[in-house]
Amino acid sequence: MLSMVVFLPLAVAAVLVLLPRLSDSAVRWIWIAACAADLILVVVLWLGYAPSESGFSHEVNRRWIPSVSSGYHIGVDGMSLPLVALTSGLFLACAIYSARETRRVRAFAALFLFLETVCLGLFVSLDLILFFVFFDLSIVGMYFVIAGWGHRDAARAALKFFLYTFLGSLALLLGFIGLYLAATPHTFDIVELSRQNPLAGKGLAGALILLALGVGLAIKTPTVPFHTWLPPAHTEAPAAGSAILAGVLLKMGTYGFVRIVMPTLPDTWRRYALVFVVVGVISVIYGALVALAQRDFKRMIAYTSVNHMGYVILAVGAAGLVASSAEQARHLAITGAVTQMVSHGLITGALFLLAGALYDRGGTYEMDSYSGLAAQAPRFAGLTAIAAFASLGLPGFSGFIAEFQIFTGSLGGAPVSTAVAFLGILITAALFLRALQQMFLGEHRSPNGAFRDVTAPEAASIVPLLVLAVLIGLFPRFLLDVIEPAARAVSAVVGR
Amino acid sequence: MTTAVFWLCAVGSVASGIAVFRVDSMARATFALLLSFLFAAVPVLLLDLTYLGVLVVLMMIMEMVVMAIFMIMYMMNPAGLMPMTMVHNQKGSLVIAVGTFLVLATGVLLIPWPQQERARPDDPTMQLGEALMGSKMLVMIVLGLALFATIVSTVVLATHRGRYDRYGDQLERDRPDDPIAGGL
Amino acid sequence: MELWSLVAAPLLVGTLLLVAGRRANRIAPFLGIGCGVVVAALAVASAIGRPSVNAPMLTGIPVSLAVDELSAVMVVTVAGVLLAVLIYSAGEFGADEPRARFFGLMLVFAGAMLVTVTATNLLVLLMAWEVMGATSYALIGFWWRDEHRVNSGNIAFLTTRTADLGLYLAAGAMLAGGAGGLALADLAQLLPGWRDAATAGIVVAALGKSAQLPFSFWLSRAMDGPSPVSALLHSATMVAAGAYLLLRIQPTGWAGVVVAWVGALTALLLGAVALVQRDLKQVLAASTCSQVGFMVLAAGTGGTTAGTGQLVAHAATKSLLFLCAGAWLAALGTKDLARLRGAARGDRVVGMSFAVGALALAGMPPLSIWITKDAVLSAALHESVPLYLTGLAAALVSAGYAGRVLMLTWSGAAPDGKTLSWQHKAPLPFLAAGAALLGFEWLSGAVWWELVLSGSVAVAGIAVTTAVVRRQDALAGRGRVLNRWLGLEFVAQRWVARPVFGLARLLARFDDRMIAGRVDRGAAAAVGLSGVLARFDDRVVDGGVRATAAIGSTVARMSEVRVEFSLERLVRAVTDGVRRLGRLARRPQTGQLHHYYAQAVVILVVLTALLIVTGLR
Amino acid sequence: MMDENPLALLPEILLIVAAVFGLLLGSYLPRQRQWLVRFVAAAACAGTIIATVVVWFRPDLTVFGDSYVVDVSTNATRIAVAAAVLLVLCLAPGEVAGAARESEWYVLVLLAAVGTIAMAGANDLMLLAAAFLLASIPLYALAGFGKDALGTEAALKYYLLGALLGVTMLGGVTVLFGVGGATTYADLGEGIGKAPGAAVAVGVIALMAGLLFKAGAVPAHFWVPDVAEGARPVVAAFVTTVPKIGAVVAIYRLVAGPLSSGSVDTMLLIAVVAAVTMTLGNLAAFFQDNVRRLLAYSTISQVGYLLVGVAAATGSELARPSVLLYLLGYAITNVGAFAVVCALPDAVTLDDYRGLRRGHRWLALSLVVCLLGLVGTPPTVVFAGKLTVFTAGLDAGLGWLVVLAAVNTVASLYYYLRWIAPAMRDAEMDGAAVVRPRAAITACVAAAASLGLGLLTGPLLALVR
Amino acid sequence: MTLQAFLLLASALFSVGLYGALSQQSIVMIMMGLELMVNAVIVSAAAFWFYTSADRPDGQVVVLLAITAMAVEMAMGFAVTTAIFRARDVDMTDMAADLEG
Repeated sequence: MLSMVVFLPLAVAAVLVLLPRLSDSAVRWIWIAACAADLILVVVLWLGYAPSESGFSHEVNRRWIPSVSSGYHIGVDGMSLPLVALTSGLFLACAIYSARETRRVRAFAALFLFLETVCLGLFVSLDLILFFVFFDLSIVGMYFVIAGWGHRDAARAALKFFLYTFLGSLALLLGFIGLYLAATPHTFDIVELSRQNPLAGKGLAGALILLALGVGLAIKTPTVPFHTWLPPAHTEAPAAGSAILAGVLLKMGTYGFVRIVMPTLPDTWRRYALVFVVVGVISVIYGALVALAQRDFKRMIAYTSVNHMGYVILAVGAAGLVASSAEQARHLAITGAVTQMVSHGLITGALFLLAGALYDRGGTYEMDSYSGLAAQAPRFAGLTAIAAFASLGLPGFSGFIAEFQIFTGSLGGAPVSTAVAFLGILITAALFLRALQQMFLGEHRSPNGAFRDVTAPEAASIVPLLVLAVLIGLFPRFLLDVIEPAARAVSAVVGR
Repeated sequence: MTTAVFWLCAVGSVASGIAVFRVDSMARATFALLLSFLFAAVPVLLLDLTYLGVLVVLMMIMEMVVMAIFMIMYMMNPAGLMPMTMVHNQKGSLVIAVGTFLVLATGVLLIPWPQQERARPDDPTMQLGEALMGSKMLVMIVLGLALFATIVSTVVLATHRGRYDRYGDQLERDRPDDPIAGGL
Repeated sequence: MELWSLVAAPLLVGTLLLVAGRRANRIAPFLGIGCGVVVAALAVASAIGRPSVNAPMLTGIPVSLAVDELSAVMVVTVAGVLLAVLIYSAGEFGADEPRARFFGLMLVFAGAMLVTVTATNLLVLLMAWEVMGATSYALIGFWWRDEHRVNSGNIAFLTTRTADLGLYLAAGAMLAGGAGGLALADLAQLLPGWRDAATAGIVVAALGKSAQLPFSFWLSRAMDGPSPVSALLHSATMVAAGAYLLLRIQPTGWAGVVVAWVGALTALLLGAVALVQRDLKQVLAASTCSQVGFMVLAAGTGGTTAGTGQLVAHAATKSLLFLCAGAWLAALGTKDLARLRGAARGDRVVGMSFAVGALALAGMPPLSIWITKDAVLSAALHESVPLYLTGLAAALVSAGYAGRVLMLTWSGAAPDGKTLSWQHKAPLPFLAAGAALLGFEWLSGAVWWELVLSGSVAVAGIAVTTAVVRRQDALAGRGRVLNRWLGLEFVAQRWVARPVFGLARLLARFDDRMIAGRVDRGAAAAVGLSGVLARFDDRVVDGGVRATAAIGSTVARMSEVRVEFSLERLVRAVTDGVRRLGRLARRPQTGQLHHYYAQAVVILVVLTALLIVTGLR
Repeated sequence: MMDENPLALLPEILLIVAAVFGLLLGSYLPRQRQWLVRFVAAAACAGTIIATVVVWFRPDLTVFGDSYVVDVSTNATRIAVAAAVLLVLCLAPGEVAGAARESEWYVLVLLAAVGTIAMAGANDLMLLAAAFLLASIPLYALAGFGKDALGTEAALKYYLLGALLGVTMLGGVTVLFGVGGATTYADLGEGIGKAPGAAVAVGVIALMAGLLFKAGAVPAHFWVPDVAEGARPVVAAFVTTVPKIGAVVAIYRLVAGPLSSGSVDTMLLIAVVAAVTMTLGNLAAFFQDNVRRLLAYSTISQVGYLLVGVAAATGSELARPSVLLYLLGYAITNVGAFAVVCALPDAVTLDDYRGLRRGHRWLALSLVVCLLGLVGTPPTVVFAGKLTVFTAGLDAGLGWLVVLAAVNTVASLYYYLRWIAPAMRDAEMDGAAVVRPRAAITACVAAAASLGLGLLTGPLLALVR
Repeated sequence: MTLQAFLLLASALFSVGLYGALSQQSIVMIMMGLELMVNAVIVSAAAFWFYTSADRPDGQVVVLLAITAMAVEMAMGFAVTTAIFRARDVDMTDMAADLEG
């Protein structure tokens, strides 16, 4: 079942590539249908979610490379299931949104379906090698998306993206190998590794492995100072690519922290948690400040991603400061971190799609080129405003649920850092208000004269994302009920 | 006596070896080389390796003759006698060569070489023959193959007219069609 | 159930109206007023029934709402004022205006306020609190084509959100301090250090929301919204929320002292500000700060009942006054006091209502604020005499500005203007009645001499100012500092802007050395921009916020330019290095065989040496 | 003394017989029907694979007086070489069909293959040296097969470098024999243990000179780019792939066997060579515009990674399986990349590949798969190889080397992407009009095999364990 | 006569040969240098056999191997020289340097 969820898009992608004659519209419909089918499967999966004693549901464990104890081990738990759902949802949204894509539709669709498989596969992997395989393939897939369908400077940006993140992935690989060698018997199995806790008491080795994993994941996340690939990649990528990049791919980094680093290196994590707290806070403040200075709408959103991912790092770091934080606080922090991943995926995904719509009409992301768009495109303005407010953490949207948990859970462990991080939501508020004011309010002005309001496909792709964000913001239980047991498990491992 | 012979031949061998690169024509160089080999074969003979020593001598004579012919036939320097200096990077080469020699000589003199006197076979040639037919047979087989490969390779590289040039693409001619009789 | 409906009804209907947008313009007033009526009914029902509800939300932190004594008063007040304002608004906006948006926002705003006053834990409180802030932004910037109004909304939102950070801090501190459910009632039981942090956070948030010193200036800008918005914002909601929260948590110890003094000083100083404003709405805004100051004073001195009374009385009074001001604005097209001379003589309903409101505001016996304010002062006297005297002085000033507007609006001939619709006027008498009568509930337990004293102070204040302004409005524009809302710009410039300018210049110098060319010019431009901002914008009332924003973006630009650049430079240096190495790596491949030979042999010799050396070791 | 079962060498014998028979057959075939020889050669390769698979699980044995070992390494080499040769034979027609010496071309390929396998299986220094000759000499002829200016120059350089280093290797054999008292590895190991270190060091270096020449590693890598550019592409594919397999296995056998007991630090030697090789290869590839030179440098860097696994020979149990897996993956993927080059004979520079995707979708896809495979992107088999090699390296305590290898891998991405990016660009392809279909199919097959074997990593690793 | 003496001779021959291989331009002259180096191998192998392991045939086989290798290499050398001479009329390595970088 789970394998089907993961590989259905790939199968469809193969069909798309192999079928010789398909009109563009047929390709689009097949694409949307495949994504929808996958989403339905995920929903069924969610409804049937019943974690076994190991904490995982739909677990599959096949031998793959037994010589190095690596297997096709997949399963979902409370941490991966929401991300799986987010992934399939966001990909469906992108499929719908891309109905207007006219350049090489077939390849575009196949690439996105391939990426979907890769992303889903990563989130369900319970084996380091499997994780790495998907991690790397995601980079490859995204490279082609940016290079093939990006804006003017796309080739450079794509190259930068690839080199940076590939470097990160190799650091990750080294860390994985270190974990493998530390375990007795050697294994790449995440569940087994977290059971063994192989590096307990091995100070330097643990620190080195943590360094490798930390750098690898931090580049992907990205945190300051490894974030420099992000703005060009986002600026040059096509809208759907940006949405996936920010919405799903960035989560791979943070997900790696909660799925791999914390359970397998609890002692080391505790010892160096403060480092992550500080990095998180710096990312929060730095990302927000730099975003504030942007004049380019898409770049601005890209930098807010740095800010938002900073919260996640802050939370997981603070959860490691076990001595000074209560059990409940740790739960909250980790739950908040996972919630933030989902929330950021939805909201930033929507924002990037909106940015795409903006570019589509005005041909530029420069905010100064627009003014008073609310007059001509009230729905577009309304959607952007909702997304912006959701992104700045207004209660009633998912971002608040996530950030509140993060702040509340982290303050006990890292009071000063968390208090500094509060400033992040203030700066974010300022920058979004400024952006809204610049582009939508005041006298009307836009580069190409008339400014069309949102089209049906755009609305169909963006609105559901925001609706979900509101749903989570108001009735988070359906999500938190899934996340919390898993967060508790991680918290228990880190706290032991 | 043997010591004297050895040192004489050794010095002669090295000297004529050096001469190879000092004389000013290829033909002379060839003969200097031959001389060096002949000198070097004597010490081998001194080591009871009659068969191999003779083999070296015979091989070298053949080879040098071939080389001389080769040069005279193919090279721009028909007689192989015209003065010539065709060297490059002489200083560097000299440094490297001298350096190598110093390293090797130091090693030769300083290293405590294993000096176990083992029982010498009565007939070294017999020993060699048995080895070739026994434990080292595979070496010889592979060497044989290498020779086979050499034949094929040299033919491929050196001849510019193959069977299809001589007998036609379908090998239909009874007699080869050669510009010069003999197939070259 | 009624509690759920109470908070859900305005939120749902409001959201519905917002989503529907233009299509709902026609039915919006009916839906809005209908909803207002339902809410009022439910509010009364809840006030009587005192329900409490619970639903799970986060780990160990539920959504819990309850109506207790304090909340009961609040919900009824909020519902009442909301209804009045909604009825008034029906007259204010024509069918061609975005009424759906207006009514939707108003309902959502009121719903958030209702949640705020019924919340029993910090999570719910914070959610509602922030939603209130955001909707206030949308309401203040309602006429979004005007950049100035949007700016005002921004400032209001950002200022209050800055203060809101205190609530985030409080939430974290409560959790860390042992109150897992974040229940407000548990505040006192926290571990000592965390208790102080949580209290401090809540106090800051409350002071920000209720526009106390030093956050007062946002309220001035909030006057850019439509009049009904001001009426709602400045009476029973928003600013009242801060006071309510302080009354709810009853700060003690150092917090009590701080809160009490902030309240008293705000009451006094912002009263003085109100005294010299030229604009009616600005007078009312400053007076709001001042009056809320009394509530805060009450909260700081343990006078919860008194503070509540003041809140309710002020809510009725101030909504009435704003609606009157709005009515005049609609009728006469101005809110400038100089041009409003005699306005009260025009439409008698409005004029009389305004007079009642102004007198109540002045603390004129036997009107409501006379009684409630006296209760507050009495509580202050329990704490300390200086506090009491400060409060008394503030009361005198209140009487002064109220007398001034009263005198100005009633003297002179009535100007000509449009006639007002019945919706404009309908709520006014009811509110006037409330302003006059609501105080008696709090009469019991008052000390007679205090009542007499404050009553005479009010009379004296009115008498003095009416005398001063009868002929000519001598107070208008007096005192640069007061006129500019206490010259907060000076404070901002001295303590915020100037140090950061130093930092900016430092960074700029640093940049000069680090970066050349284009980036340099960019940095210089940024510095220049901040300079311009500092010189001119800081003069205006919201200088502090503007300067902070400018500094923020300057610092942001700097940090981006510098750090991004140096990171980029690092990366570029690495690439350049690799590039050079790449060229170098091809150098050995000369094509000359003897070079290959020599290199191979040399490397082999080196390797031999390496092996021998490592072997010897 | 001959207690041997010649059938143990059946795979090699098949190739030899095919070579001899092919030469004879070729002499009687019309020019256009020489494909029969190719068929014979292919059949021999297939036979070799089958004969190897059949005996795979037989216990290790040594033949001809301990001079040759048939174990997992040898068997894996047989299969990798035979598979690579098969792929090369598929590529060949476009280049050599109808040539006057077509039959001889196949014969030489087969002989070189035998030599390569013999190097891998050699358990005796002399056999190693003899196999070196057998593996080298046909390649000189192949390099100069076209007899054009560049081809003969390539052959000349290849030959002269090979001759010098071959002689050096002979010197090394002699020195090691002198201090070790024997040439079979087993006896040599004993002798070396007591021998003076400096002499062993000289001998080892001299011996390694020849082996590194075959592997194309620093300091004997100079021939690789020149031959890859000068020779025909199909020859380049062969010489940059097949000999390396035998050389790396031979080095591994030496390092893990006799040299491990000596007083010299061979692990360090190999590690240093690996580090320099991969770095130099990558750096030099950075700004290559000629695709063949670029691939040549890439093969140099690949040898560097392979040597990481070899360096771990004594430190990790995973070393041998990892090296063998990597070799197999490398062979297939590298031939695949060259196959793309062969398929587009007119495309010489990176720029000529601009817009390849539009005209030749599958070829472009194969190119991407093969190049990313060479980077070590999952799920190709080279990824599995790299992963296990890195693991072995870390396990053996060569952390610095593994980190360097990882950094190098990232750097290598740059030049592979320099090739991929124009190929995937949406432009009209003007560089190369001619496409050789058979080579294109071979490229696709190799790419598919690279992916497929990647998924079969588990069973493969279990087999070579 | 000792082993050292023979090895010294071999070293000298090897170095001379190396010098030749490095310094000569003409392909044939380089080959001569290589032959001198092989010569050194022959001498040293014979000496090693005689002085250290005369009871085993390995040394002799090494000598034989060296002789064969020399022959094979020389044959190839001539072939390659012929080929390049035909193709571009050069017999010097310096003139064959088109492949570089």
